[in-house]
Amino acid sequence: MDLKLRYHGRLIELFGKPEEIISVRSETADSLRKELEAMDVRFRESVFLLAQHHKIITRDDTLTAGDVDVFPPFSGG
Amino acid sequence: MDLKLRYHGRLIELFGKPEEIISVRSETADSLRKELEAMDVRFRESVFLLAQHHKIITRDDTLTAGDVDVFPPFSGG
Amino acid sequence: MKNKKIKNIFIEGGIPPEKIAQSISNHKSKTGIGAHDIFLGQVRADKIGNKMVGAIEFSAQEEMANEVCHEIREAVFDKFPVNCLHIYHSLGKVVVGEICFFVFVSSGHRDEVFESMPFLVNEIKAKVPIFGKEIFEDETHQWKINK
Amino acid sequence: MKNKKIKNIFIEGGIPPEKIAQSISNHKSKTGIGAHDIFLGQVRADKIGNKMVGAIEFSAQEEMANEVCHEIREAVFDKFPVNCLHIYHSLGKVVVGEICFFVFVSSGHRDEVFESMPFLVNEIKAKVPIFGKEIFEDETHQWKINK
Repeated sequence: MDLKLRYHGRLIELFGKPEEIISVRSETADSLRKELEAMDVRFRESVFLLAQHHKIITRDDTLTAGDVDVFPPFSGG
Repeated sequence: MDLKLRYHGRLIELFGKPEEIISVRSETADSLRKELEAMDVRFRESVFLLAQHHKIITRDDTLTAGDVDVFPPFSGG
Repeated sequence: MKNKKIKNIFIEGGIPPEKIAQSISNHKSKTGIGAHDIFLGQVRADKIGNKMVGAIEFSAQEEMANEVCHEIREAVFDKFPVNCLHIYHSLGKVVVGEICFFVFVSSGHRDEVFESMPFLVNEIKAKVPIFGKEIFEDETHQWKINK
Repeated sequence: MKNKKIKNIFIEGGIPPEKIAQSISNHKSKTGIGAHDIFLGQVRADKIGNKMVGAIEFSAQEEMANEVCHEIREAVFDKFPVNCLHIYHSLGKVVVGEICFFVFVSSGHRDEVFESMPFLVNEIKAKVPIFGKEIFEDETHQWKINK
């Protein structure tokens, strides 16, 4: 399915763009993480969180086509 | 020795005056407490603290002639 | 930082929010500070029996109160790595909804302010000779007792 | 009290002390409140190597941040008997000495605000998608990492 990865914070700098559309085979959060790490060394070397529909997704959480937020560690406050 | 008792808070109301000069035999905080309680039922029926020179005095603390603050429980804040 | 000078904590009447804003502004140049914690006591409309508190009138042994606050301040500086510390308390009448107590602690990081603030407020309540008279709306009163 | 409406926590640039004063004033009519606790984050002039932080530039996933703050707020209301609770955070550039984070908790008595405030601040730091970029005085930068 097609996902629009939306980068935040230092990840915008790291990838040199705020977002990109990619096509993936994954259907869960964990398999997407692995697919991204296999795709690009920058994912393997970064700590990142994934979110869809304004919720952090992990493990077996189901992916849906559309926007995925890709977050570096939070540093508000 | 002569002491000027300076009442505070509800004790001003209870004794009907802000201060009074009394002559006592006591030489320590604890004996003053007992002397006051023997002198007036209002002392026996009240919780009170004694202070001299801006310090709470208790037990064997030595009394000196002059001002003694007589405090009800503190209720600031 | 430690300071030998004994400050006057008392303010006549309710403490205006503008004073709190001014106090925050005064810390702008202290660039080692990362966290502030401000505690405010506000006069509550407590219902006692069928009467409602309308104001509290505060009195104090002012000189002793200022000295005890100075000692508490020194104790907090010894115990916690805080940068700045301010204490203000009302004297006289403060009506319901107004601020009567203002404590301000600043430090590099949040843990230090969260640890020192409850200690500081509890010390002040326990050791400073201040007395509150709760005045009901019908002008009768009772003497405040701290929990 | 609980509120279904999702509020916007973000303020462009540093949070002015006057806004904090206004927020305190707004609680005057809430006469069940006896204790307020205000936590403020201030931008610190950290020295990293031989460079000094001059400002932090904040960005966020704003919609998600507002929703997560709403959930944190509901959780605090469930867990602690607090009357009122407000969260504000800066977006964009905030220079050293300015306030970038403002959390306000009010309750009947002090114990509840002292217990709920550290929980609330830690939840926000851990769960809200906000990102700080520390800008040095020479215009280079590094990404802020929360301890």
